[in-house]
Amino acid sequence: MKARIFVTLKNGVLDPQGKAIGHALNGLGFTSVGDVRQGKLIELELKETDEAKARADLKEMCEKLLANTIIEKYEVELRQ
Amino acid sequence: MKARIFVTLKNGVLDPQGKAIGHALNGLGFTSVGDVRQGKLIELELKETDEAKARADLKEMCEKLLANTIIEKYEVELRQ
Amino acid sequence: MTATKTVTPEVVREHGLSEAEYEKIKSLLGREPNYVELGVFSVMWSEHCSYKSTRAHLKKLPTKAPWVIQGPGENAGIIDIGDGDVCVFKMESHNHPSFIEPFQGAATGVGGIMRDVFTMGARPVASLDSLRFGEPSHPKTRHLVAGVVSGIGSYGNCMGIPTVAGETAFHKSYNGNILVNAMCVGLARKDKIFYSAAKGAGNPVVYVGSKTGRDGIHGATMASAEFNEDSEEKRPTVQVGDPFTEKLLLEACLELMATDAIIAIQDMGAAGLTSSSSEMADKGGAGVEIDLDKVPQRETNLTAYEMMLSESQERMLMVLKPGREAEAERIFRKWELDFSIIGVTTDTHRLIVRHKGEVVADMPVTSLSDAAPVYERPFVKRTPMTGEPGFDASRPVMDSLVRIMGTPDMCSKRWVWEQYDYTVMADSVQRPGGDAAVVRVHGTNKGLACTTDVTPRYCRADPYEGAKQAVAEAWRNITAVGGVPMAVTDCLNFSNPEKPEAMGEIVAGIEGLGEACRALAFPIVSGNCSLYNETQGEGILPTPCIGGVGLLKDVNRMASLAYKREGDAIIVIGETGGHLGQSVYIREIEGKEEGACPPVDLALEKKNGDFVRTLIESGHADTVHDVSDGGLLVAIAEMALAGGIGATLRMNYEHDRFIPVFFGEDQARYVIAVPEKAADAVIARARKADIYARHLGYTGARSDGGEPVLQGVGLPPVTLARLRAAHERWLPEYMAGKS
Amino acid sequence: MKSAVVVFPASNCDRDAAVALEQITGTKPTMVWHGDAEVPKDVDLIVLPGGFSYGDYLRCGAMARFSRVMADVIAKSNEGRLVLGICNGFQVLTEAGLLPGALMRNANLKFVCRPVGLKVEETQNVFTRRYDAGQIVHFPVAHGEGNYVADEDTLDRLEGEGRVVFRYAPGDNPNGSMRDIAGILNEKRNVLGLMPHPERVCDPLLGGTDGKVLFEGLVEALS
Ligand SMILES: Nc1ncnc2c1ncn2[C@@H]1O[C@H](COP(=O)(O)OP(=O)(O)O)[C@@H](O)[C@H]1O
Ligand SMILES: [Mg+2]
Repeated sequence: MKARIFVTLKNGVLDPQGKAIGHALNGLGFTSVGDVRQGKLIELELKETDEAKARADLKEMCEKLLANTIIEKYEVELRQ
Repeated sequence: MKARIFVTLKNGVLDPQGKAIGHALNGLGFTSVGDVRQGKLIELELKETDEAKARADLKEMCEKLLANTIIEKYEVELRQ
Repeated sequence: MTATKTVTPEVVREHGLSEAEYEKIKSLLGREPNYVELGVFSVMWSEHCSYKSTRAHLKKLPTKAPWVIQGPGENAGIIDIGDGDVCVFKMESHNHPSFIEPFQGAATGVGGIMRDVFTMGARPVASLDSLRFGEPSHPKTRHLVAGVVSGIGSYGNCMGIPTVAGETAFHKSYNGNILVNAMCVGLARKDKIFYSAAKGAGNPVVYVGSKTGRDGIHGATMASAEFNEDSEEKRPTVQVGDPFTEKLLLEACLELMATDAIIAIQDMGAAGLTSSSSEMADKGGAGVEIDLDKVPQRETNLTAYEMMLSESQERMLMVLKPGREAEAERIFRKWELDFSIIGVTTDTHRLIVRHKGEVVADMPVTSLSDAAPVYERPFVKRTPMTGEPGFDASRPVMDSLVRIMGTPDMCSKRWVWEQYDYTVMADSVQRPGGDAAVVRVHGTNKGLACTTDVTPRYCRADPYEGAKQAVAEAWRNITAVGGVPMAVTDCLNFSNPEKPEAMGEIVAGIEGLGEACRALAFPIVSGNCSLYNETQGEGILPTPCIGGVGLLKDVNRMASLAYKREGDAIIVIGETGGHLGQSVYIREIEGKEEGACPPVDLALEKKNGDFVRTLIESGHADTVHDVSDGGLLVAIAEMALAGGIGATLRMNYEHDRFIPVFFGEDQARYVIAVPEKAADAVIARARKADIYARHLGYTGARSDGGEPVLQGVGLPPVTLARLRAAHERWLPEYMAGKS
Repeated sequence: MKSAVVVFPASNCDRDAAVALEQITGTKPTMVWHGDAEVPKDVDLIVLPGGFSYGDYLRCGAMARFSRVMADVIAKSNEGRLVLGICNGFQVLTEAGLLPGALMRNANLKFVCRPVGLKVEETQNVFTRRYDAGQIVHFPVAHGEGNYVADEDTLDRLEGEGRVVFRYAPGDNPNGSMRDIAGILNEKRNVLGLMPHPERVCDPLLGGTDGKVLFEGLVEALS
């Protein structure tokens, strides 16, 4: 199984990186670009075959390591 | 319109971060975790309403700024 | 791509080998090479690995002195710094990769040179970076500066090795071909030096570090080919650095080196496994057999060709004493690194490579080293540029000074060095911003003075004098902090050696280097050539970068450029003739790159420098700055800014002499500041030694409002605040896209 | 005073910390490998040094906090043993939950190395007792992710309880940290985390001795 995990900053947490990207895009002439946020994408392969177990594991991985839940939120996408 | 852009290292390009994350997850007991790759997730708001134009713009943004196409590839996801 | 891919004339050409070279390969092997062997020859015989254009000339360089323990030919040079300590250092270029991918290119450049140093048993203690970019207005420059600087920082900072000095300059000749030269300085004990000679047969050959992937295949041949439009397509060769793994590799290697299990060790740099295995065997007068199935692999289906040519980073090859494998393996496993016995040394003098049970390469090791081609390439020596450029004598001196202090080449490089951790290891006693950095030898009062220098515009005007000047300036920068200049590493960046004019620059440059190093007893112990720095037929300015290392007996007796007290006498040592040819002033204010470069009188350099150093060592001077780019007034202004203390100049020159006197770039000069009451004695001492010394004025001038200013007879006061704003503003604003 | 310095993979100020500790306490600290089960029992102070543990990959300190020895560091800190986290050590402490908040990428997105002015806000604790309250000292910073972030309630609490020990001097905040926070204490005041490096200013040749005072205060308190 393959999973994609999206780790992004919580709303309200300042994202200077996103802001800098937005600024640079506007500067390049992409004036329709509004708010930009940058996060992390973690792709992983899982040997697990049971989807429920995989989801539970992934949640735990995020809570424990992949996201710092003080400032970040996460989303998990499972692909067969 | 909202877009999500996934920027990941091309296949074969060394991903030291992904390697370290995989190692750490295995160490935490998540033994079913295989290969891990870390990439970037960029979320942006676009004032554009024409989807074709938005796609063309996003592609250009990726090529010009968001992805380093020497070592990275990208994928664009458009949401209404 | 397998060992069986046929070798056609087309394939030979793609590998950058000439017909004559191919014939030579056939005669060395006594048969046609197979595809793997062809790949191996192509990298080992590339300019980058074989020095085929420069070898004949490099032989003439002075490389010996009683304190030189290891000269060129090993991974790095080694000098004796007393008390059983040795200093190990080298500089190397990563120009082409950094142009293609600035962050990773520069980062892996730093990683590579660090491995060269710690493979010899030294702990790296300082890193330096000499950078040349295209003109600021070029569309790529800003992106390249940002990427290179953060790449260097990210690698060095993670390694925990302070980046303490360097150079950052701009010129249009580098628009399509930037220079990224990284130097690393390390410390070892004299009885714990490690070499790469794999002596003896039957010893295990061990691979440690990261796994092998398809990284940078043909990087070595890329660095030896001229750039053209489609080289931006040769992209898959970009390597990604992993400083985390390198830090573990450093600690693991040093831990194993504390035992006596290692016979030989060598990093896998350009041409990876191929060059490390063949060079170790060659130097040890041995042979080596390796089994590629044992090589730790990151990707599936790697071919023998790919594994032999891969430039994956953070890898080392070692030959161990038989029976010590388990002990070594335990250390590398502790540091979570790969460890694999991949072969054995033999007495056959052959490099034999096996893959999946078959021999995929079998060649004499000397065919890759001694038998590599050496070319006496034809060259013409261009006549040096001559003449004195004209200038407008009525221009206001202080306004010109302010302008010069804010130009891309002369402005403060704080934006760069603040991205480098220059304080880690807690021994950086002189930081970026001075003439040379000084790093204390850990646990002692000794110090290593380190600098990199070259003035490419001089080298273009006259490659011979320019190369001499580069050495002289490095020597002077070390002297200015109180160090005894000990030895040199170099990075000779030139353009296409197949063009007689460019080859002429190389030959004259090497001659100038040799001449200066001999005269100053400043031998060359390591170095690197980077040729073919050319884009669409346009070469870079000849840029023989010199990395100098000196020794301070006592870091408590160290000088720095900052004025330290108000009321000190400012004295110039060395005569000012007013040489404006090729000066910063003429370029920035008159808009011309003209005239002869300043000649270098090496005997005078030595005499004046030795005098200044004696003053520092004897505690008579703690404030010293050498005079280089920009001339006398720029030096005085830099000293004022560093100390936040102004100055008044009392010298009475004719008005129409102001510009040459203040902005001329005559060599062999230093500005010092000493307490007023000591000034006469210093000048008398100089006179007695037949050395030119002149009292220029005093430190400590202030405006009526109490603000520090720089002023002089006939020179209106300029506040340090205005000078500082000009000096500090340009680079951050440029990088923020504001100028 | 007995001390220990934890060595994580790619710690790189472990030696600097050890040199400063030995110079000031007169005793060599024990270097404790991250994979060890525990820190020696008789140690008064545990230092988590600066560096790039695990390459700073994923997030600074995120992986180091799962090192085997960290369980013991947490246990000992709960018993009241002193813990000092410098730079990467501070990041490890926040990731481990021993200190509140998080350290994010510097606001200008660049690594920064320079001396900064710090205001000593609090002296009612074992770490800064030898400083004067309100005193400005200078320590170098060298980090890419020192931007301290916490929610308003946490920040108010930290300030209200006198747990903000060091603040960047006005106009000298190098990383955009909230309320100019440079170093904080835990509730029990036995764990201090700070971004600037006191161990790099214990020698006049290295730009000052402002950092020495911190270690001298510890020696005095523990003797
Ligand atoms: N890329 C860089 N990295 C580190 N330090 C740098 C860099 N560029 C310039 N510097 C520092 O800025 C100061 C001025 O540089 P430069 O003008 O080249 O000195 P000099 O004229 O004495 O050779 C030196 O201390 C130098 O080490
Ligand atoms: Mg100088």
